[in-house]
Amino acid sequence: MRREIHESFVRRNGHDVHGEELTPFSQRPAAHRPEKEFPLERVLADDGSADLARSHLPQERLLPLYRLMVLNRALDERMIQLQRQGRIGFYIGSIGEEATVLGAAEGMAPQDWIFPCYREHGAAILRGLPLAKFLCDLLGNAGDLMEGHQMPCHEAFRPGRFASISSPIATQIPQAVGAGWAARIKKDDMVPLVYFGEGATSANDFHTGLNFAGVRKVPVVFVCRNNGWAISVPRERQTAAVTFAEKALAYGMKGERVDGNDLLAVYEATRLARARAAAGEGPTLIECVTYRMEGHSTSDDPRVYRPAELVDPWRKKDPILRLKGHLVWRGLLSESEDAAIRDAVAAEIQAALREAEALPSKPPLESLFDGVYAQPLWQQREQLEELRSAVAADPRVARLRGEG
Amino acid sequence: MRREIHESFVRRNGHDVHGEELTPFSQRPAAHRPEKEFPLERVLADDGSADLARSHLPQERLLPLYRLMVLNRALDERMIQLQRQGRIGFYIGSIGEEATVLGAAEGMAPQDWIFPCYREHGAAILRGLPLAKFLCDLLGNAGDLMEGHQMPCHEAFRPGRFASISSPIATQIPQAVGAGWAARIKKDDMVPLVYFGEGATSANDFHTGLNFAGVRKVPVVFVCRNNGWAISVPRERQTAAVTFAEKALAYGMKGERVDGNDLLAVYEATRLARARAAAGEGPTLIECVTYRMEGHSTSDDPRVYRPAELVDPWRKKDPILRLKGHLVWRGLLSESEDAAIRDAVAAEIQAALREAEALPSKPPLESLFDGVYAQPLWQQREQLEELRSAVAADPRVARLRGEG
Amino acid sequence: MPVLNVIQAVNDALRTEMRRDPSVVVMGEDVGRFGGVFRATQGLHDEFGADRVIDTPLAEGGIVGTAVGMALYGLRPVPEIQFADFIFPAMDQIVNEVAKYRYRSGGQYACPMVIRSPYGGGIRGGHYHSQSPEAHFVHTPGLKVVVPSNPYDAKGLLISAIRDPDPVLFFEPKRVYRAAKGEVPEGEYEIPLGQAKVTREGGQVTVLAWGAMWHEADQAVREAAEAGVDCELLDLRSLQPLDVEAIERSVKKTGRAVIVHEAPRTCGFGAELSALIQERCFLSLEAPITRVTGFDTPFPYTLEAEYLPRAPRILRAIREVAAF
Amino acid sequence: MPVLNVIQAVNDALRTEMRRDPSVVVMGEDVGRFGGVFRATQGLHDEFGADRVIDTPLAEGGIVGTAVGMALYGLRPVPEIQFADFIFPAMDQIVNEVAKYRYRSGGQYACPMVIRSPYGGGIRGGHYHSQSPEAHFVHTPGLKVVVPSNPYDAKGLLISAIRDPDPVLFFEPKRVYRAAKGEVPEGEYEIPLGQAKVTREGGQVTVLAWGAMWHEADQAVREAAEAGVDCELLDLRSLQPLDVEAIERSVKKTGRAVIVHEAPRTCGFGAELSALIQERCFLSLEAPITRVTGFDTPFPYTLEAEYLPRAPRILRAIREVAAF
Ligand SMILES: Cc1ncc(C[n+]2csc(CCOP(=O)(O)OP(=O)(O)O)c2C)c(N)n1
Ligand SMILES: Cc1ncc(C[n+]2csc(CCOP(=O)(O)OP(=O)(O)O)c2C)c(N)n1
Ligand SMILES: [Mg+2]
Ligand SMILES: [Mg+2]
Repeated sequence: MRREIHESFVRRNGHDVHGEELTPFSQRPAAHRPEKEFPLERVLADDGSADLARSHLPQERLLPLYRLMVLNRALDERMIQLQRQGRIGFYIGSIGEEATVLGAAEGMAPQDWIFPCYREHGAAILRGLPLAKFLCDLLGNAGDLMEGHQMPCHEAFRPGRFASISSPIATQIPQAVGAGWAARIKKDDMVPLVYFGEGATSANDFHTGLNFAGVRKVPVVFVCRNNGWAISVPRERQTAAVTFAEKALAYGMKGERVDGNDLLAVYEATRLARARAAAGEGPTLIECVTYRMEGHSTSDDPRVYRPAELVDPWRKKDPILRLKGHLVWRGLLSESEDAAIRDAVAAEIQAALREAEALPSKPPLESLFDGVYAQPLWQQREQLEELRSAVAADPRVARLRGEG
Repeated sequence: MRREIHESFVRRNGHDVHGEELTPFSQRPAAHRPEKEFPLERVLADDGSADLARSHLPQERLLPLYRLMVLNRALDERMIQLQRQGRIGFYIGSIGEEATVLGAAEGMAPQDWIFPCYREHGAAILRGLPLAKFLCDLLGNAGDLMEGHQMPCHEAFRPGRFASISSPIATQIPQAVGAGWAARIKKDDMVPLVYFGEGATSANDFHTGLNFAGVRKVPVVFVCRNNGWAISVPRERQTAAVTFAEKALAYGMKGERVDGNDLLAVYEATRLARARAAAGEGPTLIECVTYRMEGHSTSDDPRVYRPAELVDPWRKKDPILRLKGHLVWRGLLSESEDAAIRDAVAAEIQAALREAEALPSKPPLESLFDGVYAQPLWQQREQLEELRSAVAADPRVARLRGEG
Repeated sequence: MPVLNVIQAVNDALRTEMRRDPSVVVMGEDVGRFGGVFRATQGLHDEFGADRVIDTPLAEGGIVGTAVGMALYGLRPVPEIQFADFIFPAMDQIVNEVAKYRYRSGGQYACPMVIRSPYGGGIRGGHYHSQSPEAHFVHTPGLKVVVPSNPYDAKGLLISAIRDPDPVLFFEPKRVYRAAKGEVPEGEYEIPLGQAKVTREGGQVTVLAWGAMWHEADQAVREAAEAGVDCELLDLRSLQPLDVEAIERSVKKTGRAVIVHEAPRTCGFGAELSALIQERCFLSLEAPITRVTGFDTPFPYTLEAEYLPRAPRILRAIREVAAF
Repeated sequence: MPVLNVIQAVNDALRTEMRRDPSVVVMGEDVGRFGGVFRATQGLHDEFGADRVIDTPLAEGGIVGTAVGMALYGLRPVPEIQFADFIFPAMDQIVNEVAKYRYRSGGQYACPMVIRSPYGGGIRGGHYHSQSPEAHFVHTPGLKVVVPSNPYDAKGLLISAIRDPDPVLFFEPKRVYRAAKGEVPEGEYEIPLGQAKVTREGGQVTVLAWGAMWHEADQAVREAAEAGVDCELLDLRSLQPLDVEAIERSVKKTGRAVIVHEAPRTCGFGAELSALIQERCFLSLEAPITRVTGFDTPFPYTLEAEYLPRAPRILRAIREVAAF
C-alpha cells in the first residue's frame, strides 16, 4: 500500500504545479544568461555611422561635447606632464574614458546633482567649473575652492551641483541615493548621477547604496565606469559575475550595459535611465565598458602588472576618434576644424595655467582650521594661535624638508 | 550621399551581429525571471509523501533528526518560559525554522565548520554540545564555556567545530569564506556552512563575503534563513529582489531556493552544495524560505508590527508536523512513539536544567580579564587587583542595584 | 510640567523638531511602524508618514551614507543606530565622510545630521549591546559628541543638536532610558552644546561624569558628603564641544579630580580630560587625577556589575584622592 | 649586514616568516602580482604563489573578515590595508570580531593576525592618505598596536607580531618608508612587543615618540642639546602592549615629559600617555606634560608642513617644558 502511494506520488510530484517536469536538484541548468540579458549596446558603428533613430542627443550638442572631450584629453596629458615636472603633486585623469564621463553627465538634466568618483573632471567642466579654478585645486594654492584641504583632483563645485570628491572608494554611492531620496521627499525634479569604477562594486557602499535605492525605487542613476582595472587588479579578480550590469538584479533594479567609448550610447542609456527615475520607475545601474589607457594615476606604473598587448586593441576604440568619425560622417567636422579645436583647447589650458600659477602658492595659515566646524571650537582657536606663534618663532615650521 | 549611407547603415545596424533585431534602448524587456530560475524546491508534499528519488537523507537519520527538531522546539519553548520567570536574561530561538537549521547542518560533513547566526542552537546540539553546557551559557554561570563573557545564546563549541556567535549581523559570512579558503590552501576536505537571516543580506559583510567566495570559487555553503522578518522589518523592505537566491547571480555563484520547512529539501540542497564546493565548483547561496513564528527574541513583542493573519497560514506548514507526516507516511513513527519522544525530550531538558542551575551563578572574578589577550597585559593585571580590592572593601561592587 | 523619562524626552524632542521643521527626517532599522526597539520614535510614523520616518534595510553604513546625501541636499536627517555597538559598519561614512565633508569641500557643502544611538551597559547586554564608543568620535575632528544624563537635558540637547550646523553623535544612556525621570517643559527649548552643568557644588574634589555614569557619580558624591568629603560634580553633557572652562574653574578650586566613564580606560575620553586638566591646572593639582572606568576588556555579561564603575568604586577613588 | 630601508625590511620580514611558517599568508589589494602599491610584498607572489599571496577584491571589510576565518582555521594571515585611512570599512570586523573573538568564545577560538598598514603624513597625501588612526585601536581591548620607526625595528617587530598569539595592528611610517635606512640582520630575529627603546639618554626632559615622528623628535632633541637642554628620547615602538615602566622610569628621573604624535590631539594616544604619566609620576612632575601633535582638523594638503608636529615645534615645547 505504502509503495503504491509512493509511486503515485512520484508520478504526481514528478511535475510541478504548472505541469512542468521537475528535475533533480543537482541538474537544473542555469537559466540566467547575462550576455543575452545585458548585451553591449552601441549607437556608433566602427566606421562612424550610426542608427540615428537610436540617438537623441541634439545635433547642436555634438560639437561642444567633442570639444570637451578634446579638452579633457589635452588637460589630462598636460597635467601628467606638469606632475612629472613637479609643478603639481598628483594627477588622476580619464584618458580613454571621456565618452563615459561626458556622455553620462550630458544625459542628465541641469538641476541634477553629480556625485563623482575621481576621474570626472570633464563633468565638472561641463557643469561650469572654470579651468583656472580646477588648476588652483591641483596646485592647492590660494585660489583653490577647497582651500588646499584636499589632494589634487578632489574638487567640489557647488554652483555646478558637483559634489565633493573623496578618496575612499564607493562612499559617494549611498550619498547619491540619499540626495535622490531627499529630492523625492521635497518633490523636486532632481535625479542624481553617481559615477564609480568597477572596482567599487566590491565595496560595502556599492551594496548598501544600490540596495537602499532598489528597495525604495529612489530616483538615481548609477554609472559604473568599467575600465577593466582597479589599480593592478583586473576586473575578473573583482567579481565572478559575467557583467557588472547584472549586479542590478540583486537589487531588483534595471541594469544596462553599454559601450563606454561610444558617447551616443552612454548618453542614450543615461537619458533613459534619468527619465525612468524621474517617472518613479526606480534606479538603473549602467555599466559602461571602457578602458583605462594609462596608469591608475601619476603614482602608478602599469607596466609592472599589465602587458601592453592588453591595451593595444583599445587604441583604435578611442572614444574621441569614435566621435570624430561620426562627426565627419555627418559632415559636421573637417580636419582643419578639428585642428583648430585642438589649438584652441591647448591655448585655453595654457592661459588658465598662467592665471592659476600667478596666485600665491599657499592659502593663509588660518585656512588650516577653516571648516572643520561651522565655527571653530576652542581647540581650533587655540591651535591656530599655537601655530601662528610657532611659525613666528621659527619659520621652518612652515617649510617641508628640502624646501626653502 | 550621406543620407544613403545613413539609410544603408540603419538597415545594416538594425540587426546585431547575431542577426537578431535591435530594440531601442528603452524597450528591451527584462529577460530575467527569478520565479523560473529560482523555483521553490520541495521534497516533502503536504500530505507527508515524498519523491524518494529526490531525497538522499539516509533513512536511519530520519528519527534522530525528528527527535532533534522536537528537542529544539521544546527547548525554545522552555527557555522562553524561563526568561519570563527571570531565570535567564535573554533568549532567541528558532521556532518554525528547525528544518532549515537542522537540515542544513545535517547536509554537511562532520569535519565541516559551522558559522552560526544566533538561532542555530539545534545545530550546536547536533554537533554534540551537551544540553547542560548550553544551559550554562544561558545562565552565564560558572559552567559557561564562554566564562560569562557573552550574552545568552551566543555559544561557541570548538569540539563540534561550531564557531563563536556574535551579535553584529553578517560578520560571520566573510569569516566562513576565510575558513573555507584556508582549508583549500591547506588541502583539507572541509567546507564551511554559514547561516544568516534574510535581513543580513543587506549588510556589508554579506556582500564582501559572497563576492570574495564567488571570485575565487571558495568552498563554502551560504544558507540564508529567509524567515520573512528582520525584527519588525518585512522582507520586502529589505530588498527589491524577487528572491534572495537570485542575489547569487551578482557574485557569479549558484543560487538555490528551497522550502525551508521541508527538512528533506534543505538537506538535499545543502548536501549537493557541499559536494559541488568540495569538487571545486564553487560556493552556493541557498535561500531557505521559512517563517519566524514568534517574536524576534524575548525582548520583542511582534504584535506591535505584525498582524496575526500573516502568521496563521504558516502554522500548518510547521516543519515538525511536516516531517512527522512524512515519518507516518513511511511507517516510521506512530502517535505513541511520538508522545514518547516528546516526554523523553522534556525530561532531558529538565535534567540538564537541574544540572546547570546547580552550579555557582557567577564565574570567578578573574574570568573578567581572561582571554582579552592570550596573556593579560599589565593593564588587565592591575585592573584585576583594583577590582579585587574594591570588592573586598565594599561588596556592593559585585552586586547590581536591586540585587542582594 | 509633564514628567517624562529619557526615552519619552527623546521622542518629544524628535516630534517637536519634526513639527517645526519639515526638513527633519528620522531613519533607521525598525524606527518606522514599530517605533524603534526602544520606542524612541513611537508615534512618529503615524504623525509624519513613511517619507519622514523611514524604515531602512539592515545596513548602518547605508543609513549614514544615505543620510549624508539627504543632508547635502538640504534635509536634516536624524539617523538612529539601534545600538552604539553597531555603529562600526558605518565608521567609514562617519569618520571619512560626515566628519570631513565641510572641510574637504572648502565649505561649499556640509552635512549636518544627528546620529542617535543608545549606548552603555547595565542592561545585561553583553559586549554587543553595552559599548560606549564616544572616544572614537571625539578623536575625529568635524564631529560633535553629546551625551545627556536625564530627560530635561536629553530633550534640550537633542533639539540643539538637530539645529546645529555640524554633525552630532548623540549617545543616549539606555541604562536610564526609563529609570531617569524628570520634569520636561512642553514645546521647544534649547540647551546649548558645550556647556557642562555643575549639579553639585563643592570644594574638595571635582568629579566629572556624563550619561548613565552621572547617576553613579551622583550617588557617590552624596555618600562622600556623608563621609565628610565635599565634592563638586559636573555633568559634562557635551564632550565635543567641551566646556573646558567649567572644568578648569572647578579643578582650580578643588585641586583634585576624579573622572568617571564606562568605556575601557585606555584611550577613553577620560584620558583626554586628564591630559587637559593636567595641562591647564598643573599648579593647582594636589592629587593625581584619577580615572574610574570600565576595564580594558570587552564588556562582559555576567560580571557587568563588577565591570561598571559604579558608586562604590567612585567613592573609593574620591576618598583616595581627597586623602592624597 | 645589508642596509635596507623600511619597506625592504618589511618585505624581508614577510619573506622570512613565510619561508619559516607555511601558514603565513599575505592578502590585500594589489599585494599579489603587483607587489603592493608601496612594493612591500614585492617578489612574494613569485616565490610563494597565488595561494599565499592573495590579491583580493576592493573591500577592506572583506579582507579582514576573511582573514578572521583563515586565522580561526589555523592560517596566520597578514592582511594589508593599502592606506591606514582606508581601514574604516573594516572597523566592524576589527573592533567587534578580531578584538573580541578569543574573549567571547571563552578562549575556545582565537584569530591572531597582523593587519599591516602604511600610516601618517608628510607625503602630500591630503586627508585620505595621511591619517594616523592608532588611538582607535589602542582603545579597543584585545588588539595590539605596533609602530616601528626604522628598518631594524620594522623587521624584528613584524616577525614578533606575526608570531604573536594576539591580533596586531602594524602601522608602518610611510613617510620614512624609503628615507629611513639602516643595517638589518639577515634571517630571523625578534624584537619583543612592549619594549620601548631609549634612543638617547638624558636628564632634563623625557620625549616620547613613535613611527615617523621619532625622526622629528630625534632632530629636536639634538637641537635641544645644542641649546643646552638634555633630553631623553624614547621610541615607544609598541603602543599596546605599552612599556609603561620605561616611561615611568624616565619621567621619574627627568620630571618633565613631551609627547609627540601626528594624529589630532584630542583623544589621541598622547592623551593616554599624559594621563598615565600623571597617575604614576605625580610627585615627580616639575612641569606640565606637553603634547606636540597634529591639530584637531582633518589632515590638510597644502599646509601639511604646518600641520605635522615637526622638529621646530617639538623643540619649542621642550624648551618651554624645560624652562617651566
Ligand atoms: C576604501 C578604499 N580602499 C582602497 C583605496 C585605494 N584605491 C584607490 S583607487 C583604487 C582602485 C579603484 O578601482 P575602480 O573602482 O575600478 O576605479 P578606477 O580607478 O578604475 O576608475 C584603490 C584600490 C581607496 N581609495 N579606498
Ligand atoms: C550590525 C547590526 N545591526 C543591527 C543589529 C540589531 N539586530 C539584531 S537582529 C536584527 C534583525 C536580523 O534579521 P535577519 O538577518 O533576518 O535574522 P533573523 O533574526 O530574522 O533570523 C537586527 C536589526 C545587529 N545585531 N547588528
Ligand atoms: Mg576600474
Ligand atoms: Mg529574518
